[in-house]
Amino acid sequence: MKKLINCVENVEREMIEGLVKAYPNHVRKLDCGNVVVRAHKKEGKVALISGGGSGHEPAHGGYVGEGMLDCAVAGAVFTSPTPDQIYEGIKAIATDKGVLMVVKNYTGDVMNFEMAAEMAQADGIDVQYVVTNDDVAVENSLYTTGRRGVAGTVFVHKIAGAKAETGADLNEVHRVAQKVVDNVRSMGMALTPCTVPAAGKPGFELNEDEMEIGIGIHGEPGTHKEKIKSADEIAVTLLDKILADIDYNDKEVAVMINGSGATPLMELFIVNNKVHDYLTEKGIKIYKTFVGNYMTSLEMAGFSISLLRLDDELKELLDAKADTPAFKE
Amino acid sequence: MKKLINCVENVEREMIEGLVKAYPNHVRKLDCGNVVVRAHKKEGKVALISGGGSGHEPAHGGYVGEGMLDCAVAGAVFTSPTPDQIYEGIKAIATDKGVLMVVKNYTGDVMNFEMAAEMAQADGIDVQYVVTNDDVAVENSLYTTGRRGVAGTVFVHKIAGAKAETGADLNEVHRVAQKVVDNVRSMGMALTPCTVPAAGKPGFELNEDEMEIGIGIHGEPGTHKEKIKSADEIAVTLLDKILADIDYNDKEVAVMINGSGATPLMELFIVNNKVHDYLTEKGIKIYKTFVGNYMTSLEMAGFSISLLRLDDELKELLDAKADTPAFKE
Amino acid sequence: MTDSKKLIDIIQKISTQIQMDKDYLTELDNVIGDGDHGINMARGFKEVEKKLSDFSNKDIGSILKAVGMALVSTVGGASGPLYGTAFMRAGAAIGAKNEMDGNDFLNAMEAAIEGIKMRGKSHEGEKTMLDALIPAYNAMKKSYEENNDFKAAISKGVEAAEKGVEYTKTIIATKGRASYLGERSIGHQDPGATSACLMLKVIQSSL
Amino acid sequence: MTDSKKLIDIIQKISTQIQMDKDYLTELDNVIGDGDHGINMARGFKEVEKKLSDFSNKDIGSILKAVGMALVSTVGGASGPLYGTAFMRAGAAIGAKNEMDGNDFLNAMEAAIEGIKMRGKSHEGEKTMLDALIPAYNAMKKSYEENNDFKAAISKGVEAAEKGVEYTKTIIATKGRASYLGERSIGHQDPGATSACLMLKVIQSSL
Ligand SMILES: Nc1ncnc2c1ncn2[C@@H]1O[C@H](COP(=O)(O)OP(=O)(O)O)[C@@H](O)[C@H]1O
Ligand SMILES: Nc1ncnc2c1ncn2[C@@H]1O[C@H](COP(=O)(O)OP(=O)(O)O)[C@@H](O)[C@H]1O
Ligand SMILES: [Mg+2]
Ligand SMILES: [Mg+2]
Ligand SMILES: [Mg+2]
Ligand SMILES: [Mg+2]
Repeated sequence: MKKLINCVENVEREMIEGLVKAYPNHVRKLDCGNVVVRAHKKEGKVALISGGGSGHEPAHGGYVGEGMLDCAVAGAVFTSPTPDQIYEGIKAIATDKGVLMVVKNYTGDVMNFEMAAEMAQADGIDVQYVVTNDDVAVENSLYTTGRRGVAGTVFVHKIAGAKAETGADLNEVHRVAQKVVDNVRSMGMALTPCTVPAAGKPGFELNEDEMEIGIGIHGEPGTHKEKIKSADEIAVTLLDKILADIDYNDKEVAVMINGSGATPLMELFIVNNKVHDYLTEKGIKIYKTFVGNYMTSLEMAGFSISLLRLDDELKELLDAKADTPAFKE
Repeated sequence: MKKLINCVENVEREMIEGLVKAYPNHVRKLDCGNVVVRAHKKEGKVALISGGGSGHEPAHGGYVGEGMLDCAVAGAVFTSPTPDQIYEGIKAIATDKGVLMVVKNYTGDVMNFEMAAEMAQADGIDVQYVVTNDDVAVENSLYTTGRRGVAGTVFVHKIAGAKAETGADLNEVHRVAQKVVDNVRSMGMALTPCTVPAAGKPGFELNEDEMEIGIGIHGEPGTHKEKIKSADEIAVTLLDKILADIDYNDKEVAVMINGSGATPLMELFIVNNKVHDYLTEKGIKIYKTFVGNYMTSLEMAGFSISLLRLDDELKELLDAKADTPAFKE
Repeated sequence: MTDSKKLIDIIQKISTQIQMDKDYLTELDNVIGDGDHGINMARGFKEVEKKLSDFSNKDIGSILKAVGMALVSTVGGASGPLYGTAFMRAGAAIGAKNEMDGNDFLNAMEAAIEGIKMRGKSHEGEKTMLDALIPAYNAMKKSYEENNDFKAAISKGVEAAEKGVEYTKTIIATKGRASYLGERSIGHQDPGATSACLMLKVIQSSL
Repeated sequence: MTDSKKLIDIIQKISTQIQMDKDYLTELDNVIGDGDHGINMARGFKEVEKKLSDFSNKDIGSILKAVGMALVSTVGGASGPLYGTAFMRAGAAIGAKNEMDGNDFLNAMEAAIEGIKMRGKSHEGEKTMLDALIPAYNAMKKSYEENNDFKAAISKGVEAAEKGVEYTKTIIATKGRASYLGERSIGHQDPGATSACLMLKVIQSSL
C-alpha cells in the first residue's frame, strides 16, 4: 500500500483539516468531528446536508459553499458517518426553513441519516430527505436494497443547492432534489481496485488484461469482470446500459464523465470524445458536460458516466452560481 | 499497461477533441492539429499561448479561456509540439497588441517555440516569451539547461492571463509574467511511475517501499530514490528545499498542492494540512491555496508543492476572474 | 445468570474477541461487501472498552444502553446503527436491574432482534446478522423453556448461530452491500452473521 | 559520391533503420531522458518516407530541406528542431545540385553541425548528438583531405562516431533532459548521439 498518509487512524481528520485550511473562505470544520460547514452560515434558506464515508473526495466536503451544500459529514473511509455527527451538522446549519438531507442509497448511510433525522426532529427541526440511487449496474428489485447512489448525487447537490439558494421552501427544494434523482442514471467501471488505508490491501483483484464492470464507489467488486476493451467500446457498454434504463430520446442531458481518483484527465477526455459522438448520433442533445474527479474511490483507476435528463427548470438551476472549493459555476 | 484509450497513435487528438466537445462554449480546436483556442477570439488584448507535450492535463488546453490563455498547443505525450503547430496557434490568436508565449524550460519546448516565434515574427507579428523554471529539484547552474518548468507555470497562465485581460501592452504583460517566474518555486515527488502510451512501459521502477524525490513532469526519474516516509515528512522535505531557494520570510504566498494524476484528493488534502501548519509556524502567510490536479504526469501517483511570493499586484491578478474548463475564479 | 460486574467482564471479552478477529471479519466483508466490517466493529468496541470503567456502578439496562450508544456513535456503516440499536433495545428491555436471569436475557435478545429488523427493514433469510441471531434466539428459547438451564440454552444458541452462519453461504444477499452482487454473493459467508455468532460464543464461554 | 536518386535511397534506408531501432533508442532515452527518442524519430521518418515519392525530380538541396521540414513538423521534442535544422542547413549549404561529392558532403555536414550548435546552444562534450557528429566530421575531413576517398572517409567517420557514443557514457549531461540527472547520467549512452551514429552507419553501408 503506497499512500501519502501519516497514520491510518487519522486520514479522515487530516483530510478534512487540510480541506478547510485550503479554503477557509468557503468552509470550516465543527469541533465535534469531521463535519464541514460553510464558513458563513446563510439564514433564510433551506439548509442542505450530505455526506457518507470518506474516500470520495472532493465529495462531499468540496461541495460545501454557495449554491450547493451547507454541510457535509465525513465518516471513516467508505463507512457511513454516525448519527451523532450528522445530528451535530444538522444543528449547526438548521434554519427556520428546515433541512434537506441528500443521502446515497446504502443501508448504512440511510440508517445513520435516518437516526440523525429522528434526533433532530425530536428537537423540533424540520428535516426531509432524498435518497439517490442512480447506479444502473445494480438491478432494481423489490427484493433488494435497491440501487446505489453514485456520482449522479453531485447533480442533486448542485441543483437542489441552487433551488435552496433562491429561498424556496423545504417542500419545493425536496421536489427539485427528487426530480434530479428521478432523472439521473450512472454506470461505472474500474481498471484497478483501491485500498482502504485501514485494510491495507485492495478490495478485489484484477489481472493485467481485466476490468471490472458495474463498479460502485466503495472499492467493492462490480457486477462482473471482462477483458479490457478500447475506451470507445467501454464507453458504449456503459452508455447502452444507461440508455436502456429510462427514455432519453429527444431529451436534453447533462453529462458527467467522472474519474475514480487515479484516472488521468487525458483518458476521461478520450472517453468523453466517444460519449459525445454516441449520444449525438442517437439524437440526444448535450446541454452541458462535466469531466473530472467528482465522486472518487480513493486511488481507483476507472470512471463512471452519468446522464441527467433536463427540463427548463433543471437547466436554469444547473447553470446557477455555485462557489465551493471543488465546484464553481 | 492499463489505459482507457483506443490506439496509442490517437490519444492526443482524441483527448483534445474530447476536451472541446465537453466545453464548446470555452474552447475550440484548430483544424490543422492539436491546437486549442478560445471559442470566441478576444481582440484588443495581448494574446497568450502556451503548450508542451500532452499528458499534463488539464494543462494546457484546460486553461484556455477568459482570464488565462488564448491558445494551447499539445504535442505528442511528453514531447514538445512542433513549430508549425505553434505557428498556426500564434496566427489564430494574434492581435495588434502582440503575443506572449509561456514556455516551460525544456530544451525541446524552448527550441520549438523559438522557431515558431521566428516564423511569426517574419510575418510581422510581435512575439515575446517567458520561460518558466520553477523546479528547485534541479540545481541551477550556468553549465546546464537550467531548471525545469513545472506546476508553477499555471500561476503564470493565471496572472499573466489576468493582466492581458486588462488590455495592458505586451511589455507590461511580459513584465508581470516574468515577475511570477521570478517568484515561484516548486518541488515534486512520486510514489509510482507512469507509462507513455506509445512506449508501453513505465519510465522508471520503484519498489513497494520506495519513492522518487525531485521528480519532473515527464515521467522521468527524479534526483534520487528514498524509502517512503509519512506524508508530513515528505511535505517538509519538499518545503525545506523550496524555502531554502529564495527568501519567503514574512512574505505572503499562494500555495499549490498539485496532484500528478493518480493521487487521490484525500492525500493531497492531508499534505496540505501539514504544508499549511509548517508555513504558518515559519511566519509565512498563506493568501490562497489550490489543491488538485493542475499539471499532471499521466497516471503518476505523487504531488508537487509550489509557492508563489505575492505582492499587491500579483494578489489582485490572482484573484481576477478566470473562466476556463479547468480553472475558474 | 449474570450481574453487572460479570456483564462488564463479558463485554470486555467480546471486545477482545472482536479485536482479535478484526482481520478475519474484514476479509469476509472484502469478498461480498466493502472490506470494513472488522475495522468498523473493532473501532466501536475500542470505544466501548474506554467506557467500561464508568460502568461499574451502573445497572444492566444502563450498561447495555451505553454500549449501544457507543457503537452507534463510532461504528458507522450498516453494522453501527444495527448493533447499536440492538444493544440499546436490549438495555431498555431489561431496565434498571442489577442481576439478569435467562428469561431477562431472552427478552433482551428478542428486543435486540426486533430493533435490528426495524432499523434494517430486514428479516431472516437475507444473508445478514439476523441469520445468526434469529435461529440462535429460537434455539435458546426452546432449550431454556424445556430445561430452565441457561448454560445448556446458550450452547444450543451458539450451535444454531453457527448453522446460521453456514446457511448464509447458501443464499443470495438481499440486504446490505452484498445484495449488489446478486448471484455472486452465493458461496460466501456473511460478515455480520459471523460477528454476531462470535459474540454469542464469547457469552457461552464466559459463563 | 551520390546523386538525387541515390540520396533518396539512403534516406529510405535511414528511415528503415530508425524504425528498426525505435525501441532501442527509446530504451536509451528511458534511462536518462523521458523515453521517447525512438518514438519521436520513428514518427518523423515515417513522415519523411511519405514524402520520398515527391522528391524524385528534386535537387539534393531541396530534398535535404524537405527532409528537415518534415522532421521539424513531426518529431517535436529536442531532436525535432535539432535534426530538422541540421537537414535544412545541410540542404542550404549544398544548394540546387543534382550530384554531390565528398567536399559537398563535408560542407553540408559542417553546416548541419553549426545549425545544431546554434539551435541547441550547445557544443561538444555535453553528452548530445554533437558528441557523435563533431568527431565524425573531424575524422572524415582529415581522411578525405589525405586520401580523397569518400568511402575511406565515411568509415573513419563511423569509427569516430562510435567512439563518440562510447564517450557519452563517461560524461555528465549538461544539455537536454539528461542534464537534470547530474551525476546520475554518467554510465549511460546518449540516445541522440546513438541515432546520429546510426545514420552515419547507414550512409557508409549504402555507398
Ligand atoms: N438491512 C440489514 N439488516 C440486518 N443486517 C444488515 C443489514 N444490512 C447490512 N447488515 C449486516 O451488516 C453487515 C455489514 O456491516 P459493515 O460492513 O460494518 O457495514 P457496511 O456494509 O456499511 O460496510 C452485513 O454483513 C450484514 O450482516
Ligand atoms: N541542446 C542540445 N544540443 C544538441 N543536442 C541535444 C540538445 N538537447 C538534447 N539534445 C539531443 O536530443 C536527444 C533527445 O531527443 P528526444 O528524446 O527526441 O527529445 P526530448 O529530450 O525533448 O524528449 C538527446 O539524447 C541529445 O542527443
Ligand atoms: Mg462500509
Ligand atoms: Mg520528450
Ligand atoms: Mg462493510
Ligand atoms: Mg526524449
